[in-house]
Amino acid sequence: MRLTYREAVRTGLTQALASDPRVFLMGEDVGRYGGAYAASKGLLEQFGPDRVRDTPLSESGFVGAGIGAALGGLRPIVEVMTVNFSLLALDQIVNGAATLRHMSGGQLSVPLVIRMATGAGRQVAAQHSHSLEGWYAHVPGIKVVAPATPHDARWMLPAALREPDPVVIFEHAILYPEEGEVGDEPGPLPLFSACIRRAGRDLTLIAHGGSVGKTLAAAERLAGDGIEAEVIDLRSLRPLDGETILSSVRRTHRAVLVDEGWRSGSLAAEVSARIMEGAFYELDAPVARVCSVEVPIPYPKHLEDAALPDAERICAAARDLVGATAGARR
Amino acid sequence: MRLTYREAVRTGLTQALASDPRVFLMGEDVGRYGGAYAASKGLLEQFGPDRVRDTPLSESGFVGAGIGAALGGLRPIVEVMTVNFSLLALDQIVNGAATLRHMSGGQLSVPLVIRMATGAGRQVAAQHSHSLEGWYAHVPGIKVVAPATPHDARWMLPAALREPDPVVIFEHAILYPEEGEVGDEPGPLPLFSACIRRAGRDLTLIAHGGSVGKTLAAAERLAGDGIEAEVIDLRSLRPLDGETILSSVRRTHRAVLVDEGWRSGSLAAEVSARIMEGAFYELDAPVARVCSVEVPIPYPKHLEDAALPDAERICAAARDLVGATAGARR
Amino acid sequence: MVPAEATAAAPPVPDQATARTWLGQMLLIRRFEEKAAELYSAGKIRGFLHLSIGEEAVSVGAVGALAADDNIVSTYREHGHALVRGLPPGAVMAELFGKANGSSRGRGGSMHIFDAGRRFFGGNAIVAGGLPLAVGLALADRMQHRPAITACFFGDGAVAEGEFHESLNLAALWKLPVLFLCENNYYAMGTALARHQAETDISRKGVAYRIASAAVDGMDVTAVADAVRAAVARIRSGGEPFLLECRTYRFRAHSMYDPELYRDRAEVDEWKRRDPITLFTDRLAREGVLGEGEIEQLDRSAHSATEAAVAFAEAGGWEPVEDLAKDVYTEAGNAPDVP
Amino acid sequence: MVPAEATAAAPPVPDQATARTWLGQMLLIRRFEEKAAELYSAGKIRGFLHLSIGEEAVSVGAVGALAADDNIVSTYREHGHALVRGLPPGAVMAELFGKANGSSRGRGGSMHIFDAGRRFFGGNAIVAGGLPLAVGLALADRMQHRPAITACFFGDGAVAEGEFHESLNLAALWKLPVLFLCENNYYAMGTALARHQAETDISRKGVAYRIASAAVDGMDVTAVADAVRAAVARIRSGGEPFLLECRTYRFRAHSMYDPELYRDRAEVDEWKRRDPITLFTDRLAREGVLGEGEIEQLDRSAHSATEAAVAFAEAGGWEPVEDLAKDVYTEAGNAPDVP
Ligand SMILES: Cc1ncc(C[n+]2csc(CCOP(=O)(O)OP(=O)(O)O)c2C)c(N)n1
Ligand SMILES: Cc1ncc(C[n+]2csc(CCOP(=O)(O)OP(=O)(O)O)c2C)c(N)n1
Ligand SMILES: [Mg+2]
Ligand SMILES: [Mg+2]
Repeated sequence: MRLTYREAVRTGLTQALASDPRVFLMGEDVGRYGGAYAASKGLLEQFGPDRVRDTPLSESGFVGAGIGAALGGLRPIVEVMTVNFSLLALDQIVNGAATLRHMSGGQLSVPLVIRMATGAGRQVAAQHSHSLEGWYAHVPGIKVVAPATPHDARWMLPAALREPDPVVIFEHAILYPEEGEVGDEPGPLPLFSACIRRAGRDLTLIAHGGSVGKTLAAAERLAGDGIEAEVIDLRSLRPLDGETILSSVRRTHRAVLVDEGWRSGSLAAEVSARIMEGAFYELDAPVARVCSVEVPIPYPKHLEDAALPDAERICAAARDLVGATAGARR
Repeated sequence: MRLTYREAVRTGLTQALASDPRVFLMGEDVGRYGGAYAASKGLLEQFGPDRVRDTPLSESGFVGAGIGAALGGLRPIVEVMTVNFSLLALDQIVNGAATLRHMSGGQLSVPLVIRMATGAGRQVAAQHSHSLEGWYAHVPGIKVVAPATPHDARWMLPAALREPDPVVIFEHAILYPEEGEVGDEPGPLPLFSACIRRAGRDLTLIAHGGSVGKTLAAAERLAGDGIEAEVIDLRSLRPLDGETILSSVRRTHRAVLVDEGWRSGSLAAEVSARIMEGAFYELDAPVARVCSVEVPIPYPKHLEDAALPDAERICAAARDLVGATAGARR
Repeated sequence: MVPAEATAAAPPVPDQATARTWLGQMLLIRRFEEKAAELYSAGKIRGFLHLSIGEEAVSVGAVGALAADDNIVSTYREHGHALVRGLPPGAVMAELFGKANGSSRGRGGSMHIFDAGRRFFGGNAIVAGGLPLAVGLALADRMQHRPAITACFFGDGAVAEGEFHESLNLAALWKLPVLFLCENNYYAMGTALARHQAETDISRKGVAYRIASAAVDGMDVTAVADAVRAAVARIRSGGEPFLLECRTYRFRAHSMYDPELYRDRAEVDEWKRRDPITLFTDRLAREGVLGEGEIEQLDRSAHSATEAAVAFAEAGGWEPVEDLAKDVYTEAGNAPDVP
Repeated sequence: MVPAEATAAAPPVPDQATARTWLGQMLLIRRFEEKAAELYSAGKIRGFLHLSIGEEAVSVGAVGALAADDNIVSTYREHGHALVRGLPPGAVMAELFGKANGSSRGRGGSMHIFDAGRRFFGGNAIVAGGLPLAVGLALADRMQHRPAITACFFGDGAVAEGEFHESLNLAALWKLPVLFLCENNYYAMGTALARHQAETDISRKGVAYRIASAAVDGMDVTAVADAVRAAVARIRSGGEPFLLECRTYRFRAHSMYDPELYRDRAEVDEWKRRDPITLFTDRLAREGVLGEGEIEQLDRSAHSATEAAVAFAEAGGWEPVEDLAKDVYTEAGNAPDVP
């Protein structure tokens, strides 16, 4: 079935609400407004205001309430409208959701799903364009996934709801209108694994979420030059699927990491360090990163475009790598 | 002059308040209580309650007020008692302090200094033991430093106050009672540069803040085994002093990074990625990381110790690296 | 929710000069924003665009009652505040276009209009994010013995955020000259006041901080001007903050994409009968302050100022891509002077 | 700041059995914590240790008035709450030691006492961090049609945090059965109430959320018990939250390192004259409810329960280092059952 990413999220939400009475959705404007990205449109009418619960603008309050509701036996899906506003809820997530199990000696679990839109690319300027998935991926006690396709947007949610621990789902805002094939079944891929979206032998491109599309586009272009790039979609940011990453790099001997986060301290830095640690002796060239320029994301299109990774910068990095080291296997 | 780190911070604060009427200190319990770590003891009596201002427990509110006061022409030093509570103020820092200059087209500057204690090692458990310097170091628009010695604790503050932009100073809580030599002058080292605390030729150990002491201790032990480690104290976490890091690694060909942050997504990951990018061809072995185990930091000493980097783990990583690759220059 | 009743008898109609200023400003905001909406559809303006159409009396009444040295802290719905503050319409429109001749060199867009010289401290896209800044600006004035006050605008939705609570407590505790000015338009995006506030009378919330407060009919520019003038006088003399709730209504969508599923057409129409511009022109005409011709003339001026603003924006260039990373940090020698 | 006046006539003295329970519990907390302080000096307990000595009447009066199914959300100053809730003193003391037989297997220490079975949801070291959790727990009860209420303890200092504001609004807006129970001991660490709150009457803050509220003499266990019983009955019948301020005083340091520069010895002494244990024993003796011998016997029991707790803690082993990373995530098959 072909669905937009938005419809896929909605389908996932609908099925989750329909199949488990413990599940409910809450967040700013998820109900009457239909969701800031229209992902929950129609759900209020279908499931009522208790289970599709509009909240006041109180990010710390309602995320914490989600934690409490999970402790109380429910399976909350808390929507934080965007990652930008999640900064206001970080204390509850980092000091609460992530610590409660360990700190209570294993007595409590927090089966909470937090969804939020992330990323730039829509000219909404510095305060609305963050990509902070890497921060969340730093925190033990939570798990983090980033569906890059409608299929994953549909099926990662029920899988996350089956987890006994907090799972954060990042939906890149540019993806909502994108269309793709959505299977009737989740398929064989576990929730916390990466996948190869395109096979290739010359180098490995690694991306997640909103960057996967650009990266695949770059791979197509590179193919035109005779460079066959493998493209990995990380899917899970915590835990990272080191196995899939390392075995690809061991085959291709080169990697370019694509990440919309600011370069310094990006998730890509972690992936680079993992490759350093796990495949150093297999590398023909240093792992390269294509990240966002380290500026508050500006409003005008030409400046925003210049700040974000794009297919051209990815291709350039890939060509540099392959060109500089063609046949350089040591 | 020999001072404890605590006294050095206090000396810096005293001199700053005495020499510039625009400077004031605010935060929870900085006044009557004397500072949670006694770093500001006596300042209220000396400078009065306007300039040594106790705040309510309102981290977002008073950090934001610090930004506003900086816009209004003052030079606030805002103390957030610990990095753990700074999660409540992150929105103001990331969306406010860090963006205002760029987003206003260069009209505004935010000459604000934020100090906070960081780190674990005092058995204060999961919610009070974070090391999130790496997060702050990710954010363009702010600068981040971490004094590791009383001298730096004394002199980084006035240098930070001279900056026209927000500077975050991380003081590792275990350092306050540590004694060291404090010069009468700041010395030649610029605020945003790393420094070599111990010269060595066999490998480079890189640390910051509370980890520098352990790392130097490890270097002494290694010297006993005939391994001469160079020890770099990063001092500045944003910007990172890539020059000092890379030139050392180019000489020693091996590096171990020590970082009290959780391993995945640590600041050490960024340093590893920088070495990958800047010194790959000079490396004899993969850069190794000694970070905190990825758990909420537990209360009991034996578990906390097991979770944090220590000299033994640093030595083990160093020996692995040197042993595995002795004379391996390619 | 139904239109706010005037909470007191409407104040006397202003003199002719003032009437002209107020009406001219309200018309400028209206025409400017109508044009912006058009230009959004034409793709000249992108991202988020929040119009204050319907709420003009608040911008005009409030900003007009401030002194030039007073600070303003605003929200993403700030075109009206900026225009009344005296930012050139061209610079504001150019900012909406993202042009280098915009008030923030185009970097901020509609949500981030700044003018340091006019003490207009933004434009903030984080709901309630400006309140702590306002506290700090007022603290700086207080500590430097300046007589200025700080006016801080925010919506009803912002009242639910922790920053509202922390900021009001700080300002009251430290006796800071802040005017907390709530533009209650009865909705936070699609969430009606009664669905986000347990106590819907926002002005009552001052009690929790011993902050004096009032509510005013935000559709009546004379009432707003009066209330703000009184509040400002009180703040200046007593040195303590004040909470003023202006009850108003947004006639347009929250932003540009908004199917408005959350409110009835009838409710909007009801409020439109209290359109602040119509209310004021009717009264001016009725009480003979301004004639129909003069009113039409003011409207023509608003239109032509808007056209000129558009022309200015169109003529502007783009910030060079090479300057992308400029002003992330302050370049040496470019630090702001001590005020 | 001077000792709180009883806000109403003291309630009648309880029957003998209740008197014995209350006094026994207050004495247990007192002796337990005195011992903990000693053990801290001896190095058996480390990190932060916050004592509630002086505030026992609140723990006993409040927790005693709850049903077993009611949830409790507490703070880092929670030994009293935990003991009255029925956690075995040994498990609590072992937790303070960091031993594997502690209530959180020693992982949390003094600030993180949990007991899922007794619906004791911690122990939170983030000031005001527990309030949103309490809202969620109450929401879960409400949505699952359970009659339980959630009692949420917090200090006067927590009132300044945004989380206080957001949580009270949410609970009131959604009509959730939460008892917000402020232990106002007049200081947030070293910051006196009047230096952190513009409105020092915390019970008045309910107005901002239409939450009914009251203040009670927190040194009088009968008054606390009465007030909490009334509040709980009201919450259970009306289904809406309640804010209860208990005015009390901390006799000891904030934590273990605290030179107490911020208050006078005389003020502390003044409050100690209203020691909740003395007040209650005097009254019981005066009104002939318990004889001196019985009171002494209760104190001996408290001492011996404390000694037994210490012995239990001493006998406990350490969590193996290999288990460091256990329970960061829930092991498969170890997920909690749906309640
Ligand atoms: C902290 C935060 N949360 C959520 C949003 C998304 N958002 C933007 S405007 C808005 C509604 C705000 O309502 P109100 O304060 O009443 O202002 P109005 O738009 O009505 O002028 C929301 C939810 C945001 N920008 N910031
Ligand atoms: C968010 C946060 N900020 C600061 C602290 C440090 N701190 C711990 S207790 C405390 C005082 C809290 O006072 P109050 O709420 O009155 O509780 P009390 O200690 O008096 O019982 C402070 C500032 C903290 N733990 N959490
Ligand atoms: Mg509104
Ligand atoms: Mg207190």
